[in-house]
Amino acid sequence: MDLSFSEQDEAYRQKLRDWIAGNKDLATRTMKGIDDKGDRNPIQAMRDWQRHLYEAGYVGMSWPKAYGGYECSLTEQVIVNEELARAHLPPTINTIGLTIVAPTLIQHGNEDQKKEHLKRILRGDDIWCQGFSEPGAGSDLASLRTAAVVEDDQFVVTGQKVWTSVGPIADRCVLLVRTDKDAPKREGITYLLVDMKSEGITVQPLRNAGGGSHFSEVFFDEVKVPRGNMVGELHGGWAIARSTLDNERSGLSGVVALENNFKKLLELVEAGTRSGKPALEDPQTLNQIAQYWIEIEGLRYLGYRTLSEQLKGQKPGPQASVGKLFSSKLRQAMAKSALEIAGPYAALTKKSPHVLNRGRWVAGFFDSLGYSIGGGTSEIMHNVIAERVLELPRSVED
Amino acid sequence: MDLSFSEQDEAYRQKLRDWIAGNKDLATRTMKGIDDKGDRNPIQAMRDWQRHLYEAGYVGMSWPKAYGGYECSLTEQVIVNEELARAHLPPTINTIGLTIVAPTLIQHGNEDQKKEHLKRILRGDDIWCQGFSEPGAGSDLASLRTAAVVEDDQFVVTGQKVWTSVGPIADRCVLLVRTDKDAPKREGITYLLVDMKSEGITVQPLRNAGGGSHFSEVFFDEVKVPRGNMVGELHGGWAIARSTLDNERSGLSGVVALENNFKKLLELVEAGTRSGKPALEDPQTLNQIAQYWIEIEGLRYLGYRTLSEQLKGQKPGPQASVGKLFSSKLRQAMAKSALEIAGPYAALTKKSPHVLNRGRWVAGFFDSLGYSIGGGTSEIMHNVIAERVLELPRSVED
Amino acid sequence: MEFQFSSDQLAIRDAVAKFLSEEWDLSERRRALDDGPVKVSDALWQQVVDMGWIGIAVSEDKGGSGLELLTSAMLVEEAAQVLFPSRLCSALASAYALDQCGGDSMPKLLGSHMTGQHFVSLAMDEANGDYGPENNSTRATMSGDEGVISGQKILVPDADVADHFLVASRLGDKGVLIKVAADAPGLTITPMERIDAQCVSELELKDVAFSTEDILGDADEAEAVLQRTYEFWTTLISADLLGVTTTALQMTNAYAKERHQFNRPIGSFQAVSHRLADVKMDEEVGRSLLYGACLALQERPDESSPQVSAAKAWLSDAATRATEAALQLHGGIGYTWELDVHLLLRQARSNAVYLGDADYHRKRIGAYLAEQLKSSAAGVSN
Amino acid sequence: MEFQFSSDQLAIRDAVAKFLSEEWDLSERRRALDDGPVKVSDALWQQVVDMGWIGIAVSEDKGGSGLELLTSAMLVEEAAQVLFPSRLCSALASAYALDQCGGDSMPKLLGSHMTGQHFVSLAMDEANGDYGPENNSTRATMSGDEGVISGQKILVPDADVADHFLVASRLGDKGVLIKVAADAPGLTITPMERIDAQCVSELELKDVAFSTEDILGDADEAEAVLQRTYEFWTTLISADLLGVTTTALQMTNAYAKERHQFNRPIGSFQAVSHRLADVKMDEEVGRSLLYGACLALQERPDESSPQVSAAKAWLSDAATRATEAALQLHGGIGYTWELDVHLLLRQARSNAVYLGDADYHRKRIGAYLAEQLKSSAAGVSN
Repeated sequence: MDLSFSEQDEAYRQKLRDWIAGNKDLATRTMKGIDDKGDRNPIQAMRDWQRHLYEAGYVGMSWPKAYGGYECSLTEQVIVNEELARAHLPPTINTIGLTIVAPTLIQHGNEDQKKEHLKRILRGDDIWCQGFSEPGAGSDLASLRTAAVVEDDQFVVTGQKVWTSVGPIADRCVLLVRTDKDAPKREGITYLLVDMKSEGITVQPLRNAGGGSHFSEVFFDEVKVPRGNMVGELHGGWAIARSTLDNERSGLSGVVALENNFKKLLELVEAGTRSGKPALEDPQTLNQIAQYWIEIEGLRYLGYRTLSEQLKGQKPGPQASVGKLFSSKLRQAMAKSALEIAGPYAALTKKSPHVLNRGRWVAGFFDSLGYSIGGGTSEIMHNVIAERVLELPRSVED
Repeated sequence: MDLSFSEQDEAYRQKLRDWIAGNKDLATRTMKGIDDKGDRNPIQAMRDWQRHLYEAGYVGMSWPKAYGGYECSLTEQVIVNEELARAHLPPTINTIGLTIVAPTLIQHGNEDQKKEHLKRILRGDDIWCQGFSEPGAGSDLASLRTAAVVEDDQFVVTGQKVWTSVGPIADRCVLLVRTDKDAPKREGITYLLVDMKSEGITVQPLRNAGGGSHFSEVFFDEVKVPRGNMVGELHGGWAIARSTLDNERSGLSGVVALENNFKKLLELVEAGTRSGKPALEDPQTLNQIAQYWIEIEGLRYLGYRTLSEQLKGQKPGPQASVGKLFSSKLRQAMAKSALEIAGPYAALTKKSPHVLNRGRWVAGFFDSLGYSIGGGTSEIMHNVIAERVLELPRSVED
Repeated sequence: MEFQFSSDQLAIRDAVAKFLSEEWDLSERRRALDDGPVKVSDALWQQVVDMGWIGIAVSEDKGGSGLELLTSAMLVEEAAQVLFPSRLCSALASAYALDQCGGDSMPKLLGSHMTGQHFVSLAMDEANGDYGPENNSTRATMSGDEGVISGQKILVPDADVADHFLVASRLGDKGVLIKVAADAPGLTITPMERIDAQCVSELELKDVAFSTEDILGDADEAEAVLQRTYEFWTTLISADLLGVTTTALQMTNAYAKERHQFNRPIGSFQAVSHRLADVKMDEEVGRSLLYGACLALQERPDESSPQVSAAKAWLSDAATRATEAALQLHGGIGYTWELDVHLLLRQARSNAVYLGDADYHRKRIGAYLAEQLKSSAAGVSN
Repeated sequence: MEFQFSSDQLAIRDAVAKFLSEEWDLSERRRALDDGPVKVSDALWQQVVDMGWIGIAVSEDKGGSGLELLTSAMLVEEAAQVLFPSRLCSALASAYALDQCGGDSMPKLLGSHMTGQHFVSLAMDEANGDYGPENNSTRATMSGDEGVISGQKILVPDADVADHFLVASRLGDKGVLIKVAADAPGLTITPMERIDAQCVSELELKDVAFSTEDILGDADEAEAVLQRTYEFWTTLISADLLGVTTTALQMTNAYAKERHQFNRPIGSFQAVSHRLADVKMDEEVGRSLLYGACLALQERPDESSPQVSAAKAWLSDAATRATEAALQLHGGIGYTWELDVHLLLRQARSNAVYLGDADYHRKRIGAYLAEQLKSSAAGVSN
């Protein structure tokens, strides 16, 4: 057993750290929304940031060189994930393009589609959004009803999608549509690539429970999509979408995020009081904090185990749902503890002059509640573990 | 709102207390297993005890006078339940006869059956056991397979029952048998009264996880039961059994038992240590103890609410399952806390010279685990609350 | 024996529910999250006053209806079910405090508070890292019949409409409530924004003057008046938490019957139905504890702390669980701004840490149990 | 990077599993509950010894196999899956302790311990109301090269076969392990009956004599030897808890597929399947933490406490939850004597409070985190 990195890997890490150190100003400028031209244009600034990261070799690391990737080792990818998360750098804006669209195109797209889109995804030239969920089709995704009629050499799409991140700024969209109403629900779905500038598309921001608008609703009114934008076969979209849903990551970068969260919580404990005494002297608080530390350690080592398997060439299985389920629970518990420690100040908004840490904890609490819903509810994750890991009979029939 | 008892009720309570005080010797003798004749015969001693209680007016309180009951008010019944539980008197041995068989006969029996059995149940002359559960029919009770064939004027019963309390000492048994294999499962069940001395009955003690043998298995091999021992109609037994399952009590005597348990736990806390300090100074322990106190208070007031409704003539509904589910959880939590406070001694058997309180806590722990299984598992209780209180659609189809 | 609502109470409850459903729109709370604290319009408040709600527990000789305290809790629970603002709670709590005072000025103030001419609010919570009046650090000092108060109070409700505050302060070795005018020199009021959009403020008191007659209760009663008022107000907050719990359960239960996924109503999945059954259990136990607290307050107000704390601790947890379950079981739609679930959650979380969180109230019970043990009392309760 | 079993380790694991399934019948444990502590027969123990299990982690120059500590944990986990007695744990732990000693006599004792001629056990837990060697109150005093130990140890394993005990004692301001012969004058051994029928005893030491060379480790190493041995033994107990968790999950999972109620396998009800999913999560996290503890022990034994405590705290809770879920989900049949579920539960509960319960180990981590904060270390871990 060995968690150490090779000398070569450590050298790679050092090079990356040097790059990060050398680009602090760029990162700061990006976070202020200043783009390469020096204009205040937050979206463009984020596109520029992704392009710089890509050009430095830190985006598309696992992709084939033929499509602009770097074919790096898995260890190098882990190093990059860890270091970027630790350094609190701006994220890549085109997350959906990078983690959902590109792997799908690499696996299922035709040569034209790969050539047209992959490089642009890497460089942040096109920002992608995802049109899967619908108001009536949440956990039961396959019951979606947005319909596409085939007319000559194009699809005509009408319907509504919801929970679409980056909707208002997206250039393109991966869309699931129903092309055969009479087939069993999984056999009448087609996977399309849609230009968001097409006529008939309306994007409406969707406010969430915390008051933010990270998501949007997207309405399609007889939107025309060329037949060449279909991925895979007609009516064959479900299996393609499913393969992307399975495309889970080792989760180690998620652990770094939790660790950063935990550090903030520790600072709160250090400064806070319980029962009129320093919270750090309260056995109950310490017990709880220790439990979170344990759970983050557990997730980290779980990540290492998954990574070890991947290094041996095994595909990460549905075990990844264990990490998803566990970390959303942990995230919620930590957010709640923070509010408890904040005491009577716990219930203030970020607009209040008295709020702690500029509302980070309240915002974090509302965010944490979304983690057990988005990307598969905790109930669905339980089903996945039960059915696909434990191989229990299905509790949900279609 | 008023929890006080009327003067008349308080006088009744005083009379009862006087009776208890005047019968301390009798209670002690009973607990030592000495019967009325002065012989050591624990079973007979318990029968005698029940008869004395009955003759004093404290058994069969709600029953019609025509069948030997006293037709007392509900408040008087509550007073008796509370006082008997507080005084740690021996229980009535014929619990199943009193709480399951008699209410069934009063509601569904014919006049002959009532005359033959009710008075004997009250006096403890006949001890009854219950033959409902089977190895293959636990939560799904209606799938039972013990079969009875009708031959002339009798049933011939063959099959096996399990989880039968007081099996080895019972005189009679209420038995559910399948009389029609082809009917839907709830429509082919018949309710019989069986003499346990009948030929073909074998009773085998069943050891539980804690090592005790409170239960037994009962085997029926072509046991002949006269047709006159059928309650209600042929194939009509399920509804009869179901009505008894619903016959829940207000649960206030259960609260007294939990309170007694809690007092013992407090004594343990008073004597115990956590982290090398008196457990009473450990905030975590106090927090937990406070929570149990809260929950017992909650159950007690819940009991008062149910009682108030009953006093107004409303039937206690499936809400009683709330009490069952809640108290089994509480019982388990308290047993676990006791073990935690017992620290390294927590894992010793009652045979060990070092065990705390003569093994009460370990035994209590194993007992507590049975509470969420026996009399309807907690899973079934959740179903009952969901389906019958919240009126949600059924999760279990037959 | 009667441990439930009387038929009179049920009639009041139905009337209250009907009135609120007609006159109050809970989506007002959503708007207030953007546009500042939620308010009851003057006209609506006058209706509330005219119906006699504020004096419902005030003794009859002081112009109230003299109904038992359970009725007040029932009122608050109904109001919370539709997220009517907390102003009702503070109005009832300050009426309760004033009702315990003799003399001339307090009954007079109570009278005008009940008719809506004045509004009296209360200031108890502090930012000193602990809860409860016994831990207050606001200090009053006196010389002769005159004195000054200094300190800081937080989460003081309804400063937008209050012309007086009853301020919990230490005076010598006692805790007391002292009446302070909203425009008193030395008093600074700063709004705080609570996540449920209720109007709460910080009061900064710098040598704010008062005289003997501003202290609620006679010398030998003043500490009890503070403590009882704290217990009563806390119980009303518990009632508020119960109301929120009830609505969360009802909303989610209805949704679970109606929403279909995988060709079945989601309420037929045990992951949903069993969690709702747990919420139902939480609610039933919470309701029972609330009635217990009301009864204790009614019958032995100075020994009611354990029952009051039991209700507050349980309902703080229960309302949090119920509203989180509501959000989770509604799935994506429950996480939207437009659905009312987050409004319930915001109120539950705000009140869960108001006037003592669950841990504080369990600590009070723990201290009570330890005390019981020390005095080697045989009985745990009763 | 490799954070899982190597192919060599997998081969060992399979061989161990095969051997145990052929040679050990876990229902022996049920019999022992009635007839006294469970024993490994001399013949079977000799086989275990002959396969080299005891020296698996002992350095090669002392006659062991020198395999990494994870291998020992793997061995214990496999043994626990079939409820093989704890004797394997104590044998491995005392071998680990002896392996760290130079000189002449300890390596010699280690040699005969590894070949089965002698059996060395360990005595750590005490009845003083707290856990951990730092809280031990057994005292050793010396004058010159000779000394005496007095104190009381509880839950000492395998006194039926041990001819020596390594006794954790305070010597001056240090904690040390001191070797004591089972027949030493002043030592009284009383059996204790544990609910899982394992052989444990109380040791009463009254001025039991020892000399310098009975102390494990040189003067500057002795305290570290005690602490490391405690960490290692604790980790083995964690491995035992993991094995029990795994078996409980496997048994219940199999039953949930096979048992039908309401015309469906019970595993298709979410009340069953989601609880099993939680147990699976518990197990996966526990396994990860155990590997982390092994790695920490291997690479930095004197700084391994946080990782060791993380595994023990988590697995104490996880094994309890897993075995209770097993009992509940098996329903009535799970509550019978004849089913193995209660045997697993008994072992889980026994080991959950052995060498520190979950709260004690979280307390250690809490102290570590507070220390980290004090030394204003920027990094939380790594």
